Amino acid sequence: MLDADFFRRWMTAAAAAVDREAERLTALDSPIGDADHGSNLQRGFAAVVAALEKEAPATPGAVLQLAGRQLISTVGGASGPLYGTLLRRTGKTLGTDAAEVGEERLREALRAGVAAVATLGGAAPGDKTMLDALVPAVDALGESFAAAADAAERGAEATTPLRARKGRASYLGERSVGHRDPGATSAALLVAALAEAADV
Amino acid sequence: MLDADFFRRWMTAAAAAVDREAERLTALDSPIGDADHGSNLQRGFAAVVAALEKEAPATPGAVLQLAGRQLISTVGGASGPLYGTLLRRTGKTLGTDAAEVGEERLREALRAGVAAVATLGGAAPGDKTMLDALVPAVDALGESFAAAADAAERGAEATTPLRARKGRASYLGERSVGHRDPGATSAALLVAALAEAADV
Amino acid sequence: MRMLINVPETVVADALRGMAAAHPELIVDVENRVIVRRDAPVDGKVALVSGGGSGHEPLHGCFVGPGMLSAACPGEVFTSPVPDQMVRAAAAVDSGAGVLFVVKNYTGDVLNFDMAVELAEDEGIQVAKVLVDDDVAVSDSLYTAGRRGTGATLFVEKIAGAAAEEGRPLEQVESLARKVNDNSRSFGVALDACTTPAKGSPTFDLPAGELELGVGIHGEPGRERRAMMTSREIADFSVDAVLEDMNPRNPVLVLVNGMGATPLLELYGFNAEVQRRLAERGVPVARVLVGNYVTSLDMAGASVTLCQVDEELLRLYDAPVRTPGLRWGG
Amino acid sequence: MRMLINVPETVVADALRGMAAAHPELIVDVENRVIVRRDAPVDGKVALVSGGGSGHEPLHGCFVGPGMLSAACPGEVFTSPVPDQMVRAAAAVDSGAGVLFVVKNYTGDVLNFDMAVELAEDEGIQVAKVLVDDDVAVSDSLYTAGRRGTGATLFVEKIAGAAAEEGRPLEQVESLARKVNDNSRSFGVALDACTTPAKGSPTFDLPAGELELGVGIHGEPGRERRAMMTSREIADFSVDAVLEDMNPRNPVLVLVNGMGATPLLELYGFNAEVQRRLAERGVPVARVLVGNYVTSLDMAGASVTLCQVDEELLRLYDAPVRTPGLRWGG
Ligand SMILES: Nc1ncnc2c1ncn2[C@@H]1O[C@H](COP(=O)(O)OP(=O)(O)O)[C@@H](O)[C@H]1O
Ligand SMILES: Nc1ncnc2c1ncn2[C@@H]1O[C@H](COP(=O)(O)OP(=O)(O)O)[C@@H](O)[C@H]1O
Ligand SMILES: [Mg+2]
Ligand SMILES: [Mg+2]
Ligand SMILES: [Mg+2]
Ligand SMILES: [Mg+2]
Repeated sequence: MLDADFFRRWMTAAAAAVDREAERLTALDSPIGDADHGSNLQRGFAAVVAALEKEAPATPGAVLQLAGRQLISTVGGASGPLYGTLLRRTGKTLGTDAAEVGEERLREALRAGVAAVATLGGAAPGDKTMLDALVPAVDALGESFAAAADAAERGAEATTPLRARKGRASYLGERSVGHRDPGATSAALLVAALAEAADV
Repeated sequence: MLDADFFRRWMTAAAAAVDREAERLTALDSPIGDADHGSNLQRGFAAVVAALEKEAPATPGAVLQLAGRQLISTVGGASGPLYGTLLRRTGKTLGTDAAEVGEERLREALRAGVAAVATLGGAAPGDKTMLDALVPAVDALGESFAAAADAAERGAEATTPLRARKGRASYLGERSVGHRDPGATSAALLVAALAEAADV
Repeated sequence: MRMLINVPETVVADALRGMAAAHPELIVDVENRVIVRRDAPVDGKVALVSGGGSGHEPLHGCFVGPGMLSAACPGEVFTSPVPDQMVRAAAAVDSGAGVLFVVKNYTGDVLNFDMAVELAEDEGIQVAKVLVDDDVAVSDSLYTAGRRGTGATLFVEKIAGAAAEEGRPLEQVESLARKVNDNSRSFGVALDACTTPAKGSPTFDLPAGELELGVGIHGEPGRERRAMMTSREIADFSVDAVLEDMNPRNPVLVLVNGMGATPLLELYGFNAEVQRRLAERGVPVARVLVGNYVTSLDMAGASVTLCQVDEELLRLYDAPVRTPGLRWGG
Repeated sequence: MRMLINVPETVVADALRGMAAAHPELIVDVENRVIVRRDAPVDGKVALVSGGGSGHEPLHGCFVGPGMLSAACPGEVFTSPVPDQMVRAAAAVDSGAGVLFVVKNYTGDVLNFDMAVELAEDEGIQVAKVLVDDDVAVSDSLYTAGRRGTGATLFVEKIAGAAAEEGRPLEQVESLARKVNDNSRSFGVALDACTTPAKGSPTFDLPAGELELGVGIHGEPGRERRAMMTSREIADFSVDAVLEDMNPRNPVLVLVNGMGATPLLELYGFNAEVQRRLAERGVPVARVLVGNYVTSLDMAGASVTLCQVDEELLRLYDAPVRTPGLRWGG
């Protein structure tokens, strides 16, 4: 069973990963975007970690809802509302009562969160967005956290040959081909952080 | 004896030299100035040649006065009024009546022209200006045109170690040391063109 | 890094402090990142709120004032602001007559403003929204996020701002704003990339002797890279690109907009070529605005925006405006 | 060459054609290179004429209009105009009340304007002249051409322009202009060189991570090169340099001026630091103006100008002005 502490560890690990990879994310956002993805998420996850420390929410759902709200309030850009919605909807699906949740329940909640991202952004897999990492990750989650992380990473890598159809990269048309999507890359970091939290 | 034709040849040779060396003059004006000396003189001497063709003044004095007026009306910057005054005063000293002038008379007229430049700009030899080429050139003119050209060239070269006290280069203080003065360089071209006109 | 900054993290906050000192006629809330016209809310007046990533100044913050925006929400550099800012701005300027959000069509701006609409309505504020999407370099198709909002934003904010100042109700201000956007098209060219504080180096490498056609205002590359062109050729290309997408019979407002680092001297020269091309193409010109209005940090280049106007739109465009960035009339 | 131009030779003429199209309220004589306010000569009013090399826009051409200049004479890029232009301008705007030439202190400008004074007087026009020399980076000594004219030009033209608009006689307009100059000091910094059309490459090489302190507005290098500084440090250095040369007891006008390619976002941030330093140094501030006003093509950097004002100067500064580049009041 996964408790509030697990989800806090996830967020802390995500913040650390984003910190570590911020320059790379911004660099990826440069040829097909506006060179801010790394600093956007750095700012957001730092706020998440600070808020979690300050408010110490007691349940998994409360942790994720607070994290999602923080991302919405501090990131801006496309990724702020999208990642914010991902965590908030996942947390809402978990509810705020249960002190612990099972992996099966988390998988369902994440599926709902990813669906909310798709609805909000109107994107589908293959559009060269974070969904290209998130959707396969949720599918592989039935197997294991590590498998999900692998799937997300492979999904992110597979965005390179795609032509973007959503977000800023879509303005480039054919010129977006050959570049890895920054949001799919950060999504893979997020899933890897989940596996890291589970691995302790 | 030197006729109007001689002075027209001088101006044509000067225009050609300035055209040829325009980039170099602008480049010299870059570290210690504002990178326009070459294009300034190019514009000016092109106008001189065009005006001489159109108006075909009949005497040495008239040629130089027209040339000086053209420089004043088309060059701008520091060099426009200074070179314009040099030629205008030289021409005025020659007067507009004489169809031919001797070398001695030209030397005196040029001395008056150079003195007018010194008065107008308030500069003296050693201040790292066109005067560092013009003054020794007039002094050497008693010997020969070629000697004047040599003296001007040596004077221009000798501006390199000087610290500028007049014009734009003076703003740089010590940092003006080590750069050859663009105006002294163009003055040497002007004197060389005079020797060239005499050499035909 | 050749930037006049302290550290990238404080660029926006520093700028807001500097705006506060320069513009006593504005209330600049540095902490919450909201710029509000000092006399807001104005009784009975519809309020206009806009915002977007920073780095496009004078857009939007310097367009706050009588006759234009009621408030602006600056995000991080090239990053849409967050819903909290927009809700706070709406609450500060709403007189009860409602608020119009002017939103440039970028995924981030749209998502954040949409969230703000919901939140503001929860607080009992009547909100309408207009999307600006004038950039013909992007085709408005299933394969893109739709056309970007660029230079037309100025016309929308100016004209809708004048309508609001006249006391028109929200639906009218909204439909005028939409009409201005529908009547506007833009095309932009970059001669050099910009450098964002976060990245610290140019957002794209443009080899000497090449230029980017159809560029946006966020340092993103354009649709096409070509060998350097003259001002005349760029004007032909830009005007023709815009006219492929509109066919103005009425007179147009023309914005010849600098991207940031192109000298005004060059912009005026470019304007001469744009006007020549418009005349060749038979487009009647009502007004011409030349300058750095919708910028992209220190990007070199320019964009051309045309906005077809009828008598009413022209009257509203000419109406007095008093903001740090745009100012004319009574 | 990353310039939005046709060929270097036509840059100024092209810009003037573009200005003519954008500003019907001005008469732009492209051939003779004179920009005149459309209603000139204004009966009984002293006329203000300025000019200088192009590349500093909006200075001077965009400062022509009610409340500021009567006419401007643009030279080639960074090259003083020729006397013919100034005489033509003076003749076009003189109502009989006389003409004041506002001349930035550069050898070329001084020599050409001096010739113009003689020629204009020959034509029966009463002419006075004021030299602007505010740049503290240059010491005013026998070993220099004297201090350069930079940012203070805006204050001189604005305040003397307002005095002329009020109908003051030539001697008074002249002595006010001189007083504004005497009360003003500036200091400038470059983060990157500019590229002139004629040269086609940067006028000096600034290695990454260095800056030029005490730079002029013609692409000339500064007095000193240093390792890159923060906005805060540059503000301290610039304000302190200015205050070494003046000790304002009265309130000052502050111009935080962009050199051309520095984004407005950064300029506002720099202004925050300038204001902090002025407060630390106990200098009372009356007005703050932030923007690209006295530029140097696409140079990156900024300058700070302080002008100490009494009640009269402040009133004249605040008086209405209606030009393409500066516009406020009534
Ligand atoms: N409509 C969308 N649906 C899902 N993800 C999207 C969408 N638009 C953009 N993204 C993701 O957001 C990432 C960019 O995030 P970020 O750089 O922070 O925002 P912005 O594009 O506003 O600068 C993209 O790489 C992409 O993965
Ligand atoms: N006061 C002066 N007296 C004599 N020559 C001068 C003076 N000031 C400048 N010069 C000359 O003018 C040259 C610069 O000419 P130019 O570049 O055309 O004008 P500007 O400095 O106005 O750009 C200098 O190299 C110098 O030789
Ligand atoms: Mg981005
Ligand atoms: Mg020069
Ligand atoms: Mg962004
Ligand atoms: Mg010059």
